[in-house]
Parts: sequence; C-alpha cells; structure tokens
Amino acid sequence: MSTNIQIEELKTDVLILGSGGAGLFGALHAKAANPDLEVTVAVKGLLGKCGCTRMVQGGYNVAIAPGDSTERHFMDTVEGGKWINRQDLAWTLVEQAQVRIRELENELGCYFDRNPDGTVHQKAFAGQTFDRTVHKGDLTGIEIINRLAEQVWARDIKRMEDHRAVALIPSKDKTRIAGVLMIDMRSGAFRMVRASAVLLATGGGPTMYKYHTPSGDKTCDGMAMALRLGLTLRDMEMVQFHPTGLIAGEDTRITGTIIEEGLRGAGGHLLDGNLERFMHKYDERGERATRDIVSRGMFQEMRNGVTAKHGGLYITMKHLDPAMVKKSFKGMVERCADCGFDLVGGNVEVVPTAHYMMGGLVFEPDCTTEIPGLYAAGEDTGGVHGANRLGGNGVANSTVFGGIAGDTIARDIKPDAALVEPDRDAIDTAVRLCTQPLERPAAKIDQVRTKLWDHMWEDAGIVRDAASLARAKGTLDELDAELDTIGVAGDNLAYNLTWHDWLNLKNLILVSKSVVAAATAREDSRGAHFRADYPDVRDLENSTYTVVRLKEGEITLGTEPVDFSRVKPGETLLDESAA
Amino acid sequence: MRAGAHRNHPHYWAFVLHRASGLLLALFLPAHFYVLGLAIEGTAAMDGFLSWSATPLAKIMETGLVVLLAAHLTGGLRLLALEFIGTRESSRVAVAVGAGIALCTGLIFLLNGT
Amino acid sequence: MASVRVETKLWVWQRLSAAVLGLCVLVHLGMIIYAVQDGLSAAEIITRVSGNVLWFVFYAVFIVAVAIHAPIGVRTILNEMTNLSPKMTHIVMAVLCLVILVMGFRAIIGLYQAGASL
Amino acid sequence: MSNTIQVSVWRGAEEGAFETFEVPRQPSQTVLDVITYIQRNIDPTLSYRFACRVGVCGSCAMTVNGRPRWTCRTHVDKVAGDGTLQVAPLRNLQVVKDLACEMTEFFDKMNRAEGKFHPTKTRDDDFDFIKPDDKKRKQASAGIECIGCGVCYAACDIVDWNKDYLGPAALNRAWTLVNDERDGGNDVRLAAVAGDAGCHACHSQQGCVEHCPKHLSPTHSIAGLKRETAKAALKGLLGGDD
Ligand SMILES: Cc1cc2nc3c(=O)[nH]c(=O)nc-3n(C[C@H](O)[C@H](O)[C@H](O)COP(=O)(O)OP(=O)(O)OC[C@H]3O[C@@H](n4cnc5c(N)ncnc54)[C@H](O)[C@@H]3O)c2cc1C
Ligand code: HEM
Ligand code: SF4
Ligand code: F3S
Ligand code: FES
Repeated sequence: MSTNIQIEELKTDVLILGSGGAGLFGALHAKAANPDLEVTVAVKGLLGKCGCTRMVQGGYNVAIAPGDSTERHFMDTVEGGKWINRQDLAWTLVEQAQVRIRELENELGCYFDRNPDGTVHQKAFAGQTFDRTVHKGDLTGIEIINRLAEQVWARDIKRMEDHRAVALIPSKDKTRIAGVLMIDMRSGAFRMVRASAVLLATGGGPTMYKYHTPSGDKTCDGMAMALRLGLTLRDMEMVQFHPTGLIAGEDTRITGTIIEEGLRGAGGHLLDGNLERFMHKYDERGERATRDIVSRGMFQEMRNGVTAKHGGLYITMKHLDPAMVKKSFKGMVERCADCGFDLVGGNVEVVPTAHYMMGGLVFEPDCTTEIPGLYAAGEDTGGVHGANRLGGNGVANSTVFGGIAGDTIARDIKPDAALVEPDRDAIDTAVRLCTQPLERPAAKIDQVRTKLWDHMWEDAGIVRDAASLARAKGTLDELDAELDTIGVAGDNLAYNLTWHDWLNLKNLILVSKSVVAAATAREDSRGAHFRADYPDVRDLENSTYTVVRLKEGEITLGTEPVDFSRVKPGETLLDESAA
Repeated sequence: MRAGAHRNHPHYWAFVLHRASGLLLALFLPAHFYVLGLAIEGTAAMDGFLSWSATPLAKIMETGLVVLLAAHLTGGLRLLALEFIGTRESSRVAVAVGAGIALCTGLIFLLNGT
Repeated sequence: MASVRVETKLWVWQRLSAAVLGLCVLVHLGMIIYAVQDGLSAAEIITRVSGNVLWFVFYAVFIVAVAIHAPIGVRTILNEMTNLSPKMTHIVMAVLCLVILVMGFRAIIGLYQAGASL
Repeated sequence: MSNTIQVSVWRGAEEGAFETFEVPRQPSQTVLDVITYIQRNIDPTLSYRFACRVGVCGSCAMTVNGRPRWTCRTHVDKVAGDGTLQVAPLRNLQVVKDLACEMTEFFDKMNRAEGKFHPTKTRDDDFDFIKPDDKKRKQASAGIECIGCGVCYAACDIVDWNKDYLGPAALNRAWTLVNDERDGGNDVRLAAVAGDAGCHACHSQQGCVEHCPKHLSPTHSIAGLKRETAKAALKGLLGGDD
C-alpha cells in the first residue's frame, strides 16, 4: 500500500539530527575533517536554542589539573556508574574530554571561569574524588552552545530548523541507512532527506515523568526511532532523578525545573509539610547526601503523606544569611522571584525530578552503530555512564562523542557519493504512523499525557518493585491504545503543536515501555535504579546490563555480561600507595 | 493601544526630544541667519523684525527655541558622556537633570525678557 | 549601503562638532539671556558686535561647527525616517551645509561691518 | 482579583488579527502557561515557541502588552494587573504563525557582526592565563551571558527603520569579543561593525537595556564599539571605500 501524500526529497552527504553539544560538534568536526562534505543539521526547534546542553548549569568534568588524572576520573565514573559502564566508552570519555575542553576554550572561544591567579577554575561536584568541574558561572551550557552555534552559522553548514525527524529509513535491501523522514513543522509537510551518513543526536530526555527537567522539545524521539528500526538500546532502567525540582502545580511549565544542588550544599534545609526536617532519617549527611539518596528520602516522605500544598516538600534558606543567599545564588533567587517564589526568606516547594537517561542506543567508541551509515552520540546513547551519571559528565559525553562522530563520518563518507535507494515501504509505514490521528475526529489528548506522567512517576520512578512495574506495563499498553483512538484536527498542519504533542506522546510511551521492561528485568538496586523488593546491589563481579529491542510491536528483553575490560570491581587503576 | 509600549521609558523620550529639537533647530537656523542678515540691508528692517519679535506670540516661539537649544545641548552632552566616557547609572538621572536645565533656561529667558 | 569608512567619519565629525558646539552654545545662551534683559534693539546688537574681532571669530567657529553638525544629523533622520535614496540624503546634507555656511557668514559679516556705516 | 484573565492573542502571520480567550487565573502562572493553557484546552491550533521554560534558551520571547519579554519567566501578576493580557509575536522578526517567529535574520546578523571567536591557539595548547579581575576580562564578562532571545532586537526602533542595522545583540556580542584577549579577529570585526549598518546607527534609545531580561547593556557595548571603530577609522584601519 502506498500513501498518496507527496513527499519532497532532499539530498545531503551528512545529516545531523539535533543541535545540542553532540549534534553541533558532529557537524563542526565532519566539516573540518572534510570541507567538501555537505553537512546539514536538522533540529526540532531553532539551531542551538533547544535541547539540554544549553541548560547545563554546573559544568564540565575533565581531569586537567595537576594532581588529577585520567585514571582518577575514570574510576570515579565507573564507581559512580556502579560497574555497569562499558569501560572502553568511559575511558574514551575521560581521555578525550581533556582535548575537547581545550578545543572549546581555545578554538571555539568558550570563556571559562578562572582562579585569581589566571588558571582555569575547577569546582567540586558530587560523587567525585577531585574538584574537576570546569564552568562558566552557573550557566555553562549557554556559553558552550552559543559558541558552538556561532561557529556553525559562520560555516557552510545547511540548517533545517523546525524540522522534526520522525523515522530512520533504511535502504531498500535494509543493509544500511538511507536517510531520515522529517516533518517540516512550519508547513506540516513531509520531507525525505537522503544522506550517506546520519548522526542521531536528539538527546533522549525523560519527559515521560510528571516532574522532569529537560527542555520541552525532548521527547525520546531518537530512541523511539532507533527502536522502530530494530536497533538495540541498553540500560534503559537507569533514569536519573535530581532531588530538587520546583513544583507549583500541573498548570505551570515551571514545575519540574531545577533548583540548584548548591543550595543544599550551602546549608539549605529540606522540610516536610509540617515544616520539619527529615533527611537525617535517611542518611547521616542529611540534606548533603548524594542525589539518589536524597531523592529516595524525599520520595518516601511524600509517600508518607506529610506534604506541602502541591504534594511536594520544602526547601528553605531562611535560617541562613540572606545576603549570602542573594549573592551566591543570584540566578536561582531571580528565577524563583520571577515565578512568584521567595527563595531568600520563604519556603519553596520542591520535588525530585527526572533529569537524565543513562540508557540509550548501543554504540561503539567511534560512534558507529549496528547499522552502517548510522552514527550516534550524546544522551541518545547508552553505556558511557552505567547506572548513574556524575554531574558534569553529561556535557562532556555529548561534546566528546559528538566530535568523534564527526571525525568518523568524515573518515567513512565521501562527498557526493551515490545515495542508496530508501525503503519505500518504511517511508509509507512512518507516514501512516504520523498521519493516523489526522484521520480521526479531533479530541483532547491532555489526559493521556497526565496519566503517563502520573503512572511513570508512581510506578516506574524513583522506587520500583515487581508489582508497580507490572502495573506500569499494563497502563502503558492502555495509554498506547487510548492514544490510537484520539484524533488531531488536521486542517492546518502548519506549526501544529497539538499534532506534535501527539507524536511526542507516541514516542514517550514506546520508550517508557522499554524503561519498564528493563527495570523489571534488573532484580537488584544500582545507582539510579532502586527496587524496593531487591534493595541491594547484587553480584557485582558478575554484573550484567539490560538490552531491549522492538520486535513486531513488542519490547523484547535480554541481559549481557559486563566486560570489565580495564578494571574489575574491587580493583582500582589508581596507584593508591603513591597517593 | 498597546503598540509602542516598548518606547515608554525615559531614554526613549530623551531620544525623541533630542531628535525633535535637533531637527527644529536645523530648520530654525537659516531663518535665524536670515534675520541677522537683514542687518546688511540696514537697521530699519531689522528693527521692524525685532519689534515684531516683542509680540507675545513671537516671545513664546523664541522661548521655545531657547528651550530647544538648551534641551538639545544637555541631551547632547549626555550622549557624548555615554558614548565617550561610558557613563551608566547616572544616565537616567541625566535625562531628568537635562530636562530640568532646559526648562530653567527657558524660564530665565522668559522672565528676563519681560 | 554607503561606505563604512565614510559613515564612521561622518559620525566622528558630528561628535567633534557637537563638542565644539557645546561650548559655543553655552556662551551664546549666556549672551542672549544677558542681552534680552532689557529688550533688544538692532542698534544695540550692532554696536556690541561690529568691528569686534573676538566676536567674529567666535561666531565663525560656531557657524562652521553647526554647518558640519546639523546637516549630518538631518541626513541621518532622512535616511531613517523617509524613503529618500542615500544619494538624495547625501545631497540634502551637502546643500544644507552650504546654506548654513553662506547664510551664516553673510549674517556675521554683515553685522561685523554694519557698525562702520553707523 | 478576578479568577480569569482576558487574553487577546495574535493569530495569523504578517496578516492576522487578535483573538480573545478567557483563561483561569492560577497563583503560579507565567505568560507561557497562559498560552499553553489556550493551546491545550481551548484552541489546539495555536502556535508558539518555547524550549527550556526557565529563561535559558531564549525561544519564548513575545510581545506582551506591547513590550518584548521572555514569557516563560514573566509571572502573570507582573503584566496583567488589570486582568487583561495582549500577546503578539516578537516585533522586527518574520512571523511563522501566530506567536512563533523565524529568527534566521537575527542570527545571520550575529554572524555578519563577526560575533564569533577567531582562534589564535589550538586544542594542543593550554588555557590562557587570564585573571578574573583583569579589566578587559571584566568588560567581556559584562555582556557574555546573552541568551540570544531577540528581546532587545524587538525593542529597538532603529532595527525597524534601518533594515541593515545589525542590532543590539549582535553588536553586544562583537564588543565582548573585542575585549577577549584570546581572540585574533578584531581587524575584520571592527570593519564589520562600523558604519550605518553597525554601531554608528545606534542612537542610544536604550530600549535594549530597558528590556533585556538578563540585565545586559548593549547600549554601552555599542558605545565601546563606536569608540574603537572611530579610532580605527582615523588610523585608516577600516579599509578603503567599499
Ligand atoms: C537543567 C539541566 C542541567 C544539566 N546540567 C548539567 C551539568 O551541569 N553538567 C553536565 O555534564 N550535564 C548536565 N546536564 C545534562 C546535559 O545537558 C546533557 O547530558 C547533554 O547536554 C545532552 O546533549 P545532547 O547533545 O545529547 O542533547 P541535547 O543538548 O538535549 O540536544 C538534543 C537536540 O536534538 C533535538 N531533537 C530532539 N528530537 C528531535 C527530532 N525528533 N528531530 C530533530 N531534532 C530533534 C533537540 O531539539 C535538540 O536540539 C543537564 C541537563 C539539564 C536538563
Ligand atoms: C545649534 C545648534 C545645533 C543644531 C542645529 C543641531 C542639530 C542636530 C540635528 C539635526 C541632529 C540629528 C538628530 C538625530 O539624529 O536624532 C543632531 C544630533 C546630535 N546633536 Fe546636535 N545640534 C545642535 C547643537 C548641538 C550641541 C550643542 C550638542 C552637544 C553638545 C549637540 C549634540 C548632538 C549629538 C550628540 C547628536 C547625535 C545624536 C544621535 O546621533 O543620536 N548638538 N543635532
Ligand atoms: S542582549 Fe539581552 S535582550 Fe538582547 S538577545 Fe541578549 S539576552 Fe536577549
Ligand atoms: S535600543 Fe537600539 S538605538 Fe541603540 S541603545 Fe539599544 S540599540
Ligand atoms: S522557554 Fe527558554 S527562555 Fe523561555
């Protein structure tokens, strides 16, 4: 069967999906390595303006200070990841970060903060044995993405803004990638972009949870497209929650956005609905315990039911010097004030919030994937961080591997190479998936989103067990079916956000299924994954990681043994006798 | 009407005043020279003009011009300070002070003349 | 688009002349306020100024500065707020400059010499 | 306080009209939330742009009651004192549909202003030593946190009157780089930002300063460029007539 929609066809050598750290570095490196390549960046919003790299506050982990070492950064990463990282990826990360940070500073112009003596400042970040986080104030991401975008604008790199990738299209013989089907959001028209190489850098983003930090354009599109192409995702149960997100009700988009971790570090208190502290019940470090412990403590308190107005808890700085709070947390204080909260003298309601997906597409250290022609980098990929991502390793990950992907693409691809014929059936299937809601009478879709949010939060969030995960699985199937009955008004497809909301939900539900499947399979607690029915880390020496695939509409699951290629649990690369 | 609300702040008004005064001065200038130039033709014609200029209407116009000149001057000095010295915080104040000085000059002129 | 260098130089000239004008206008305003104290008469003006070299030099500078300053400003306004072509506004600027110079000097030369005929 | 607000919203592209909606008031409600409410509950075809929702990306700027603002961090209380709100797309940019604008021209101008780093070192070199209290570093830091939201661009009349004018954001970026001691591109940059499409077109209206949500001062950055380009012009460094 063939759809009768006319699809415009475009051609390019290299097609990059996404304009975060991974996408933009991919574009710059491919172009630098071979200026004759035609490189096109397609992005769901405006180039450099969407995605999470821009939102990075804390900074960029890199071992460049005297006394620090590649090995130390590596050990912190693997121990933080609870030993399920793919070690060659983690090693590439920590080693190449040292090159990438100098590239950012010296070649792209990022102006990182300095110590009084003029050397680069590196601050402390949780979970690390060395202060190695390079930063620009608490707006490091703006600095990085602005500088990257400037360089992209200045080069002969094509832009397709407001273009949403909807399907990775294989070649007719299914042996390699042939291109990507997109929707030009401004007109609503489909476009098939044929390319020799495609870089998947759409940045995951756990926005299926009621409370989440990422930007609104991130809805796991890349992972969903990879699943539909039959590719393998790993570690999908590993979703990181940040302890303090703002909560102000469901009707405001502010809900879920981050309140800086530093507030707890500076002595901020977490309070329950009766304005009493509770964190010491869970950890002797109280509010200063690590992200996962604080998040779980808060989640438990919320379950206990002594909560604030919107069902969250409070953070307060009241007992501290107001001048200090105003000065040290200027950005946060202003952000709260703009939205009607008083961070200096009041209690601000907070809740743990879904922040980052450690899991993602299986890929190699050179960013190739199972299928020739498809490359991947950034938050779309899995294996680098294992069970937990250190604060500051996220942007290092996207910039390091984005750059590598660009280099590899330039190595593999010749300019103007003949393009393979795309699989027309795959295009038809994808178009049908997208257009099916347009053929039904329009109805509200909001309740599907709300239910998805609630159920993922309750049943597959910070604390899970076999029963809650089974419930989640059932709910996801129901929601998927419900979504398939809901129509969207299709008379004007130009910038039709409601249509895209529908497509977003479709992807979020699919990827949520893989999260739930993987979480069900992992019967122990590690890093970000906490099973109430298996609260301990089990069998570290024989650690495995989960893999999921989509087969005939169903998620299939597997586990693979971790290859401790550099270091085994209990060992270290650090020469402790010398330290 | 909400269009143009972005213009409603002191610096914008200062810009409008500076532009209007500059333009009016530029238009007035040739006229001014014309009157003075009449001196070449003899003092009688000029006296005629000067006595017209003593009428209330003319008085108001002349006063207006002096105010314009003073306003353009203070506004211009403010701009020169901003552009060449890079003054900051004071500029909002400067707008107010400038307007004040301009009005005072006009008043002195008006009072003196009567 | 006109040359970057020309535009930049026009800007510099306008600011330089503005600085000069700043002084001139202060003196000038002081003088009028003083002069109008007891009503002007042509004879008075003329007696005060004719044959006074200092006076003449002061106003010559004043006129030259205005002839630089005002036409540049008018050109900017025309460029921004009318549909006149850049060429046209340039011509207006030049003409205005000439008009100010000619009329200005005619006036002060006249006044300077007028005393002699009294 | 009434528990609803009357919101009139621009519909269409360059040609269009305002349409009025009634939206329930919430204690925590930004202008972006109001727009979202309309799209989710009243008219699903309403188009608008946002991404980060916390004042970082600069995608959500619109004209609210006649003034350009970021909407994700503008609390309704601040702007709808009388219970009404008028929301239109950002001025001086091409409208895609309803409240969403196309920003290509804005970014092209950043590029034309040489608002990009010209490296003098490579990834094989170490970081430059630059003290935080160094005068030039401080000047660079003053303007560096621009999020490219286009609010200043919409607040400036010169942008409207002079289509070639690079605008406050691009010039602010250029000035940051002029003060960046690691940068080697000032010759081309000064030539790029001088003249009547560049800094000399600015009349210090300061709408940019007045509205910049990051409290930056493009006016003073531009003043800096005026001085530096004038110096360069007098030294004959801006090149011949082009
Ligand atoms: C609030 C916040 C703070 C953070 N702070 C830190 C920190 O301090 N340190 C740290 O290391 N990490 C931090 N992170 C994590 C970090 O931002 C990410 O790890 C990293 O930036 C991801 O980069 P990326 O390039 O993979 O994806 P992103 O930067 O998210 O970019 C994804 C891009 O893909 C586009 N896209 C999505 N779907 C599609 C589609 N269907 N078609 C076309 N384009 C698409 C998006 O629009 C976007 O342009 C933070 C994250 C958040 C949300
Ligand atoms: C007799 C005198 C004067 C006349 C006829 C005159 C006329 C003008 C005109 C027509 C403009 C253009 C306005 C615009 O672009 O908006 C202008 C601009 C300007 N004037 Fe004057 N002016 C006079 C005196 C002065 C004085 C005394 C000063 C200051 C000390 C001054 C400072 C300026 C400045 C700085 C500008 C530039 C404004 C800008 O570009 O934004 N002027 N003048
Ligand atoms: S200078 Fe301010 S208003 Fe202008 S784009 Fe930058 S942040 Fe926005
Ligand atoms: S508003 Fe425009 S005129 Fe100059 S001071 Fe700002 S750029
Ligand atoms: S949505 Fe990013 S600045 Fe408002």
